[in-house]
Amino acid sequence: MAGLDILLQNVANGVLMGGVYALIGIGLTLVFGVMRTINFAHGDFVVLGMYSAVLFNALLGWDPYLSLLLAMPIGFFAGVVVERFILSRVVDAPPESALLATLGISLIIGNAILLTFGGEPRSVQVSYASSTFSIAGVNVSMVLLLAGIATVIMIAALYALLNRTEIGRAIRGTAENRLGAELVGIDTRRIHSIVFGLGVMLAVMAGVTLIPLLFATPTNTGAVFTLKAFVVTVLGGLGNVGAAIAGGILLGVVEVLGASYFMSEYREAYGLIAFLLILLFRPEGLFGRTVKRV
Amino acid sequence: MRIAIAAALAATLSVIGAPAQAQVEVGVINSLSGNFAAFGERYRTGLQVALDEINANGGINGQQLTLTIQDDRSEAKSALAAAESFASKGVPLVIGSYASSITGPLAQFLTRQKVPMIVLGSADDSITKPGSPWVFRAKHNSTIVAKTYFDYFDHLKNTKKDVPLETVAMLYGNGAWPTSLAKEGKRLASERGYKVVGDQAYDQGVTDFRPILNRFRGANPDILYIVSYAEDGVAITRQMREVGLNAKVIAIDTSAALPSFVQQVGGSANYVATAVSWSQDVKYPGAQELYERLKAKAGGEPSFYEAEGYLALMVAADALRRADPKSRDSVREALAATDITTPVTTVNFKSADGFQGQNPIRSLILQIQDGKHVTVFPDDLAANPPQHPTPEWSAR
Amino acid sequence: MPNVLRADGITVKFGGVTAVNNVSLSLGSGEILGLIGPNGAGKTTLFNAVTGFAPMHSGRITLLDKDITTLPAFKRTRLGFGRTFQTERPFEELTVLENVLVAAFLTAGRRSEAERLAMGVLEQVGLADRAHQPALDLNLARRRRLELAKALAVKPKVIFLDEIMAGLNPPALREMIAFVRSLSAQGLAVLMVEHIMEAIIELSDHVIVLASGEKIAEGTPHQVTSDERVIEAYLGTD
Amino acid sequence: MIKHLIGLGVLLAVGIAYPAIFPNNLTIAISVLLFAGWATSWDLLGGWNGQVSLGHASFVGLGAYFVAIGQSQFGLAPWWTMAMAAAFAAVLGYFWGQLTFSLRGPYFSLSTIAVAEILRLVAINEEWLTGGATGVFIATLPEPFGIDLFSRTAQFYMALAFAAMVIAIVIAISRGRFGYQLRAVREDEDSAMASGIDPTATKLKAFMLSAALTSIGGGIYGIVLAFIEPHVIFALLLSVQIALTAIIGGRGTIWGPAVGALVLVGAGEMFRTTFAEANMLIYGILILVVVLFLPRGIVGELARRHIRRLYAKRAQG
Repeated sequence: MAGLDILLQNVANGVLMGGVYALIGIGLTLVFGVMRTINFAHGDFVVLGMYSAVLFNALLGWDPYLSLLLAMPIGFFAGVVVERFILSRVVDAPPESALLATLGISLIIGNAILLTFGGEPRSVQVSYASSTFSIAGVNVSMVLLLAGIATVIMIAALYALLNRTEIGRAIRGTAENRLGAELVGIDTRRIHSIVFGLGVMLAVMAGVTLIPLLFATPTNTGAVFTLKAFVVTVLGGLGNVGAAIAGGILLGVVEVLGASYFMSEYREAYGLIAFLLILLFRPEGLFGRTVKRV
Repeated sequence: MRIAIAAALAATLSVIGAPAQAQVEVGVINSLSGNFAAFGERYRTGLQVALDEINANGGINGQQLTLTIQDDRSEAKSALAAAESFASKGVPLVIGSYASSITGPLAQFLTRQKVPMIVLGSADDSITKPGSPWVFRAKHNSTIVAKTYFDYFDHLKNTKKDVPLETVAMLYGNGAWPTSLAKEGKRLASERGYKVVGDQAYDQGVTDFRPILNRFRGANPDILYIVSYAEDGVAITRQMREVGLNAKVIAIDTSAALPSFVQQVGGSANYVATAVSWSQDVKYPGAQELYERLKAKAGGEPSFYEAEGYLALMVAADALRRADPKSRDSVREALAATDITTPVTTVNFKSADGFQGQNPIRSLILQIQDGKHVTVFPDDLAANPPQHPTPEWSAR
Repeated sequence: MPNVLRADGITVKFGGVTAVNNVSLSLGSGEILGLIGPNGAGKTTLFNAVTGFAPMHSGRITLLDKDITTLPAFKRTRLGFGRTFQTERPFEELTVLENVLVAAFLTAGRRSEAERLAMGVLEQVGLADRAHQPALDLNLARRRRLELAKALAVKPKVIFLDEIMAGLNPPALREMIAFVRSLSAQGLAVLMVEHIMEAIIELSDHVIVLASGEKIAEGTPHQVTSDERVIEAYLGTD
Repeated sequence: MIKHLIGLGVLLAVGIAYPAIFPNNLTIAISVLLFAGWATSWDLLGGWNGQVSLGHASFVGLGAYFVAIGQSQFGLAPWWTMAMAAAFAAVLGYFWGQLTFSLRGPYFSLSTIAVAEILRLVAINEEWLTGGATGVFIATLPEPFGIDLFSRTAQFYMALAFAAMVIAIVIAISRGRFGYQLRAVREDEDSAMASGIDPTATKLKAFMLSAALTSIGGGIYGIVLAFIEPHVIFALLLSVQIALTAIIGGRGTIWGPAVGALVLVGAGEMFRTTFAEANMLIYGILILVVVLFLPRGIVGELARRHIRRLYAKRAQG
């Protein structure tokens, strides 16, 4: 392959990986935007989604994408329950309480999976796992593309929800100013539950979508995804849902190009360096609203 | 899937065996929770199978053998706390653990406490090189495994002279085991006249290997020498097919040896080679029967990890029979004089080439053939000949 | 009176908006300067610019003939500025005494010395009996006094009071007015932003009126309250 | 003040007697003391100064590596290398803080994760610097006054000295000017500036001191393990555990982090030997319980109740 072809291929792969990262990141950014809580269990919810796909596949022989139908509502419900019984009780405590609570939840999820499924890495084998098709000499992975499409659909749906519905307005109002929202009669506790439910649902969905491509382990994988989600959301702008796509793609491209043309062992560092630079020079993220530095 | 929560809660200090009459207690430090729990489970199965066999055959000179297994949470400080409790409890020897980051500190501590130790899972050279008079390892190490891979490559080259094997690309995780296996591999490659045309490391947790695999594709290597973590070999193999990275020999260490690998990668797993210390079809007496017992205990497909757990306890029992279990010195001496044959391997601790207390075990190369792990090398132990060369992805 | 504080041509811009445009002021020791104007006139912005809490676009500030234009807020404090915040900002997790200790440590080297200074200031503002109460639990009037205590504990030469009278009931207001007068009697230069005209008229030696960021009038309280532009500014735009 | 000094005395007295009473439970006690020291060091920055770092494993790793490489490559005794590690950690903390202290709240915490992860990757990949992924052994140590530093008893006393030193430093700081500067900056930076405090300088000092102290504990940890691997000692998980210990115990309190270490390490050890595979699950539940019922941490909650009671009494009397 000529240099330019390879570059195109790499950029394409970076963009597609970016879709994956964005998918992992949206739930986190939504939750942060509204609840101002950094959810350390986010990656574990992604892993929970992966295991749900593994379970449906093993028990019912379902294709992962089919199991979305069940996994997403369950994820939403689980999120609402976690918010109601745990996070809502620390919302007025010092900010580190929510962080700690999500750390505790992370430990509980990971180890509950470990006890149920054992520590062996899991994945779901589908016929299209390695399928590709080629556009203008660039190979495109089928699973990555599906994940990318899922990301776009999800963000479009979320965007519509936030901007076109009553509940969306209430969510935005709560994100903007919780006290103000309460003054105009919005039940912000209910909104928090819904938002966390949505966040978990998105995480679960990301997990289900990615399992044909990746693999899951009970305790390792969650932390990796949580870290990726942090990077994606900060790159795009914490709390800005649409920008998660931009953040994801930026991360994907930076990582892939770094690993392709520089040292691959520093792959994880490229994203983190971009993350730091953005934090320092544009803490609102590439596309976020201006964060008050005070 | 097992609902293990209740069982685990009940298993306060998993003391196994009847505590009725005089007994000999062996301490085990194993990773049952945390990142290495997948291996810990397998080792425990193997240990239990060995324990049943030993006690059915009269225990240790008529005394029951019991195991006290302590979890190390996959971290060194817990392992050290467990080791201290074993050392003070007077157990004649300790078996442990999986990761080198845990086993290394354990070996140091037990040596200073003068407690004989049998390595359970760690394969890092550094555990027995320079080693100590108190530390024994019946299983393989990085030097042995890397050598086995290159012996296998040489073997393929010599048997099919029309398929040239000259270049090798290496992909490995940045953990201790993958790094040391890659290091030794690079040394052997230059020693034996292979040209390293790709050399890339990655951090644990990476899920996208396409940039590296694409780089390799440009270099067009004859051999892919990949040392992965347990979980990511699946993604590596799927993506290898996806980007169309072809090689005549594909070796993937660690993850390809797990039974789940075949299940999760499907047809793309065929032709992949991996080094192990034991396999059910190896031509050792009793291997098949051991496989059946391991399978029954595990409730699933066993791997060489179970066998290594079994091996560690068999070695311990043999030494205890020949020693006074009350005297650690005598146990150590008995261990040093070990000379047994098990269905897993023969054990005979040596001190050579800078190693100490290391069993010069013969590693095996398994190849996945039609969705099954098959021993293909060394020749005299092989069940089938290797399928070679690996066809291109487009032709499969 | 010799100038303690001089600010010349202060201009503050936020984005494209000019919040304060070319305002100058000067203040001598023992003098009380009142800063008034309708809401949004830029009083607090000017205040923040002079004390170093808001970035200035242009202008020059001197304290006792020393140029402090580019110094950060905390250095201005060290040179002799004390200030209160419009919405009180006690260190909520600390007790009343500890709040003042923080400021007292600026000049006091030892704990005992700092404590003596802090207790003295608390006596002065009438909070000594609350010294060990968590600051979070104070009511509004006492929070105001705590703000004052914190500002005084740095031993300032100029004290900036940002609407410390607002919301006080009549007896509390009288007390506060008397207290501010006692400060100037001790030789402190006082710059106060205030909405309560009663206090301004009673206390100020000199008044500056701001509207839309511009200085529209300056003089004795009597002069400015009869100034037509001032009346228009208050009645017309606000 | 007197109370705290008595507390310190009790800690030292119990500590000095401990190895004679429990000679077979030293490893776990060393863990408690190291975590007490690390969490107390972390708390100088995270609790007293309000800057929640999730990157303190970097300093633990730094200390451990200085001691291990100093010993194995250059034959330097651990006390020298610990001093060097502390100095280096302070310098690292200075630059790290310069880089990230413009960020507030969660942004600062996230930036510390990023910096620490980058340092972890450097430690793993730069073999010339750290010996690389395969780790470093400490095979020999000097024997000052004939003391075997490899013995658990000697290591226990080192850890005790470390924890006591850090707590003593915090006691000294808490009553003085610096202690109030730290808290003022935590509560309100503008208000702190109005009191003449330079917030950035205060945060930098806190970070440097916190980093230096943490690295000394890291050096002791290196000796205890005698074998260190970069991906374990620079792990995010360790950073999180250190922060967790301080927060569970009570941020910004003198004894909170130490109590947190006792509770978390103690509970972890108890669960490990009692619940086998389920131990980490129970540990997670414990964390949730503390967060839900003691939001200010164990000591934080007690202290608050104590102050309220005291004040109520005075108001009555």
